[in-house]
Amino acid sequence: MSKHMTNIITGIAEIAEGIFRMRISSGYISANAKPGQFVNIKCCEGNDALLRRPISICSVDRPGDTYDIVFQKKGGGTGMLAGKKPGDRIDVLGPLGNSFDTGARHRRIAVVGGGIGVFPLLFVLDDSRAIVRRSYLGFRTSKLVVLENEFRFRSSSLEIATDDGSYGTKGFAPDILRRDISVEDFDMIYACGPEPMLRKVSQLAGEHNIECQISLEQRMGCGFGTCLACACKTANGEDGWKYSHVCKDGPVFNSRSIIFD
Amino acid sequence: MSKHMTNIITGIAEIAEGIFRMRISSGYISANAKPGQFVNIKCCEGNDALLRRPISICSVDRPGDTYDIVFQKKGGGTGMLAGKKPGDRIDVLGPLGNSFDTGARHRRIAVVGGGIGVFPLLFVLDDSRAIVRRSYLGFRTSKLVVLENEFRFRSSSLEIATDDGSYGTKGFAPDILRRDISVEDFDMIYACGPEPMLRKVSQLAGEHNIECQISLEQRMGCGFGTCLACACKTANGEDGWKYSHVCKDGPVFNSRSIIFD
Amino acid sequence: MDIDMSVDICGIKLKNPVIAASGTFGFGREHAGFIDINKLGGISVKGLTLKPRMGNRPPRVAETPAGMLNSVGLQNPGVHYFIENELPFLRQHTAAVIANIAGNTIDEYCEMTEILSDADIDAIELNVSCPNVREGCIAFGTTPAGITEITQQVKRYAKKPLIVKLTPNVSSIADTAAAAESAGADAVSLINTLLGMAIDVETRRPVLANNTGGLSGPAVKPVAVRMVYEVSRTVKIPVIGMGGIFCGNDAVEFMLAGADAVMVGTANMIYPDACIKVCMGIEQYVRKLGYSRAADITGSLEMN
Amino acid sequence: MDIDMSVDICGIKLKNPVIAASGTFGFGREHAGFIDINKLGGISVKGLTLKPRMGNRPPRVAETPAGMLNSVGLQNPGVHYFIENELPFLRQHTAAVIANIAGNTIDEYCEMTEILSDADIDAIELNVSCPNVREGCIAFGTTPAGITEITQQVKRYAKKPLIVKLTPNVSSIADTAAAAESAGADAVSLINTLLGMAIDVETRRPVLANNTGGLSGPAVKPVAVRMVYEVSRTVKIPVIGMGGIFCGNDAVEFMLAGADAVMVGTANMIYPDACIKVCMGIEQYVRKLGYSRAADITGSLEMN
Ligand SMILES: Cc1cc2nc3c(=O)[nH]c(=O)nc-3n(C[C@H](O)[C@H](O)[C@H](O)COP(=O)(O)OP(=O)(O)OC[C@H]3O[C@@H](n4cnc5c(N)ncnc54)[C@H](O)[C@@H]3O)c2cc1C
Ligand SMILES: Cc1cc2nc3c(=O)[nH]c(=O)nc-3n(C[C@H](O)[C@H](O)[C@H](O)COP(=O)(O)OP(=O)(O)OC[C@H]3O[C@@H](n4cnc5c(N)ncnc54)[C@H](O)[C@@H]3O)c2cc1C
Ligand SMILES: Cc1cc2nc3c(=O)[nH]c(=O)nc-3n(C[C@H](O)[C@H](O)[C@H](O)COP(=O)(O)O)c2cc1C
Ligand SMILES: Cc1cc2nc3c(=O)[nH]c(=O)nc-3n(C[C@H](O)[C@H](O)[C@H](O)COP(=O)(O)O)c2cc1C
Ligand code: FES
Ligand code: FES
Repeated sequence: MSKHMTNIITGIAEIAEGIFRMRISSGYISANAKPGQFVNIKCCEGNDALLRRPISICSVDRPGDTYDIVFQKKGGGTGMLAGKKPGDRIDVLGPLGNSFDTGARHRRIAVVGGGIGVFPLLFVLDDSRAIVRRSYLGFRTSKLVVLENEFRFRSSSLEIATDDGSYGTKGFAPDILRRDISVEDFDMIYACGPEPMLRKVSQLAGEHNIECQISLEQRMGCGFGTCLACACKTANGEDGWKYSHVCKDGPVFNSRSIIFD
Repeated sequence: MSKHMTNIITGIAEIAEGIFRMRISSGYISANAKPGQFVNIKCCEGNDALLRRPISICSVDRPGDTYDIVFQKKGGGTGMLAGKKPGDRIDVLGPLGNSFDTGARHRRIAVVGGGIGVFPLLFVLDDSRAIVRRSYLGFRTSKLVVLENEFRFRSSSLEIATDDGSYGTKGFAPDILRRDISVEDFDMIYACGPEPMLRKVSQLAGEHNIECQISLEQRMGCGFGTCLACACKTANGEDGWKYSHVCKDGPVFNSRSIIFD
Repeated sequence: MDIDMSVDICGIKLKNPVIAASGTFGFGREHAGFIDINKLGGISVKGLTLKPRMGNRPPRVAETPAGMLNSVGLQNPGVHYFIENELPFLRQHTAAVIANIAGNTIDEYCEMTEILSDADIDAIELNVSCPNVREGCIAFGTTPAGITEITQQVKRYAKKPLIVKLTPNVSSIADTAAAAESAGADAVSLINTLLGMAIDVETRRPVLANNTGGLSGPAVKPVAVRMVYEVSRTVKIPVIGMGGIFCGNDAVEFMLAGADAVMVGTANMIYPDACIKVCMGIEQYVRKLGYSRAADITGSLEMN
Repeated sequence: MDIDMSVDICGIKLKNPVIAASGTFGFGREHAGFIDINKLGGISVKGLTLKPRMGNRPPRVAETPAGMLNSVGLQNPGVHYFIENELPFLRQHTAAVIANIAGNTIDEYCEMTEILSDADIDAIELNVSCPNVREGCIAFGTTPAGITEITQQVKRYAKKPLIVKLTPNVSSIADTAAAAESAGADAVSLINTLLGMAIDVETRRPVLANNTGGLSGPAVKPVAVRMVYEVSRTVKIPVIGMGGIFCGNDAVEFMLAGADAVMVGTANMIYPDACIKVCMGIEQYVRKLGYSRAADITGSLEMN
């Protein structure tokens, strides 16, 4: 169950250009959050960022009663978040949404992330009990590469791609996945990132008949299912479709159920 | 001439319940400001306090290149100001408005202030070369009495009244002035405060034929004369009146020119 | 002293004057996870149509200065599904249930009214003011003649109090309110959203897939308060005011201006407990004034 | 590469598309103390009337969420004083001068137009949309018929380009814009302020002495952008867009939606250099897109 809380920030650091990691104190969230879930944050008290901003939970420290989020400073809301200091309070709804299935039956997993989509995947690796865990992360350019060590520690292997080749392999994470997918015999792929990436990963998974869970983004009004803003097209019966909602039915969907336009 | 500047806050302290004194660094304002003038402050970057907030200049430290303002935390705008820390920047227009005439010919002065109206009068005393300087300050209650020592140092005498009698004389500052006015032979009265107080002081000054300058307040749009929001009724010819503007023609007016409704 | 917070809106007894506005509270289930929805005066449910509706393409929401645009487009499971699957849940609670309905044709409005008149709801709110659907709906709401026609027709089928929800996108909302009143409306509610557009200068396209959307939130409050004032001077039937209410004092503005009750919309999406906070704020205000009933402040604005 | 920022609005050549909006820039004197007013495309002066006007009682301004209400009520020294005492100062500068006029009767509008046609101004802006005066003015602006009538009459006296300024307080601004166009307007400007009210819950009175006022500022931007889009699709004459423009990207939204030029209002009161910043922002945007002329972005919005 999600709650409406005031949480205290215990730490904040800029870990790459314009990308911030924030540690937030909350026994409730650290105890209850599951990988893939998010919090919805009121970034200021007034009306300047009126709506809450959804940010994935990147990791939890259960003994320490804290959770971490990582976010890119994009516009007004994340800009205000980036200006917060340890000790500041933030108004949070969470944990929200469904979660990645990290059940023990998944022994050989691939984790594919792009840009700000890599953050929730760290939590997947923390929770997964897979033996083979290959991570494929894509970034626009070397300056935006983040959490490399964190992913490395938790993975059997880590491949990094940058669009401009300034770090790791030049190209896109799904292309590296494509290379490995026929030999690795994955039983689950977890993916989060921009839509074109998710589309490619879903396609690859489909071709190789591998189960694949993807986490979607959509502009949100409420984040808890009441306003119906965050619609996404999902399969409905034979050839049909309907609108599901990212904040409540998602953000994690079986890749087969998503209809990319 | 007034300028549009970014100033740095060098100090802030709560000097009475909900009343803050802020020191702000600006060589330009400390050098050019005259008593009665004000600054118009953008209290936040966004739209939450959209309009600037006019605050009187309370004192200047010319060698130190700073000026002080004192303000009461009232609503959103002053609330944001109260939350500022030394080192923070604020966006300021100033110095604005006309000023009290503190010319050397005024030898025996009375200074009458009420509530937040007392703050600009400190600057009057700093600038005045009068020999007899009697100060009459009124506050709602003892907890709101501020700047007592500052006024005492600069005055020949200081009388404090509180509405509820919890400090000084019970009653209103103009009533104490009334007691002294017939014996003191003032050649100038400076007044700032709520309208009923200004009305009384103006009337007293008129009865005793003493020159009197009063500083008015009005809701402002711009603070520099362009929007015509801050209208106040002033005498215009025989029995006539017109709208003058507090931010440009004032805030200081000869008490005889003001028409109280 | 206990404040009597109850208000009577055309025969519907509300335990307090705070109603969740349609489209921002779903059918109450999500908010019930955060708050005790028994504490609300009423709930106006997500706009219902005769058949289930998909709604518009996403993105459906855009943030604007102190406001938001939405183009949800009346996504809902249809009136029958509502009665069978959502109403029973709502009826386990004590908040009045208002069925907000929208249609493509007058016949559809009439049919829904007939169906809902036999359901266990407290009132019907005629949404003739949704700017987000192509056919019908707002088309009926922008002229007094349109309002008269639809209200008269629907009224023939209504066995429940009929609230007509007015659009602010008109030259004179007093005229449309008066039309609703003479055509038999039992109350009016206002304002629905102002039609607006936000453009993403990077993509050079409107942010919303539907291009335009309805503006709500604090930004619209001064327009809404003015309209509630105009309408409450014009009609004798109860007036339900809304538009940017986030706290008790916001609601008090509407009540002073003449609203008998208020609806809270956008605020519910940001603060799940918004309705409860608004209600507490009204109570505090009434107590401070020394009144004993919330209804006493309605219309007590003094003009300058 | 140099960007050609100039735009041509019905024969008035502006060095850039940024015009100070009427009522927020006085007659330019105050801003000239802060900025070089030669850098502006144009200045629409404080609304003029035939005779000097006192304006409304104070308070005349109230802050609202991301906006403000004003009820200045056209305080001004009259058209004759303007021509003799203010225009010469403006004419020492290179910004185009637009005379914004308001009257109680059509005759007054006509008389002022006749007088101003012989003065050294660049255009006349017909303010038929001021919500703050009791007689005339907005009364002409709320119906297509009213707009047609006044525009036709005034046009007979106009030897300068005639811009009709439209009110947003209507059911269809496309209709009033079309009426202005067919009646001979050379351009339209929009939006004037939305009628609103703010209440002080402590005093239980409206904040403004005039009770209601005109809403402007960021809050109205989505409504204004939508209206500019609707109008620019409807008329062929140039469209000047305004409503909540504070930065270059705000102005770009209006231009993409179809505005040939923009006016900056409320922002001038808060940031004396607002017009200049807006202009720089537009230039930067045009440069980034690789265009050579600011006018190239007008109307280039792609709909979803
Ligand atoms: C389920 C979910 C999880 C997310 N997790 C993360 C994360 O862990 N780290 C991270 O950096 N970002 C994450 N995002 C994206 C993040 O929410 C946006 O970057 C953020 O809302 C931008 O706000 P802003 O005020 O800085 O930008 P602005 O562009 O000024 O925001 C304007 C409006 O658009 C919305 N918006 C803008 N971009 C997005 C987007 N990509 N997705 C949804 N709404 C958007 C905002 O919420 C706001 O309402 C997530 C989004 C979703 C939906
Ligand atoms: C020339 C001048 C000098 C002033 N000097 C001082 C000073 O030295 N110290 C001090 O504490 N206060 C001073 N004030 C009053 C101060 O400007 C207001 O208290 C302040 O604007 C309130 O802003 P807020 O956001 O906290 O309150 P809110 O009530 O939330 O403000 C809402 C709006 O009303 C306006 N407003 C509210 N009260 C006043 C008021 N009394 N006068 C003018 N506008 C008002 C605000 O500017 C704002 O636009 C002065 C006012 C004027 C006109
Ligand atoms: C996301 C969203 C969905 C809405 N859906 C409906 C609806 O289905 N029917 C309706 O009559 N009004 C609908 N509205 C309008 C609100 O009920 C209300 O009239 C409006 O938002 C103004 O109030 P507010 O500023 O408090 O939100 C919706 C508003 C929002 C924000
Ligand atoms: C204080 C003030 C005074 C105004 N006076 C006039 C006026 O005299 N004539 C006019 O046509 N518009 C007047 N307006 C309207 C503006 O020109 C403009 O249409 C409106 O404010 C919307 O733009 P903005 O949001 O950029 O302010 C005034 C606006 C304000 C805020
Ligand atoms: S954001 Fe409101 S339902 Fe998903
Ligand atoms: S506040 Fe704008 S003229 Fe005085």
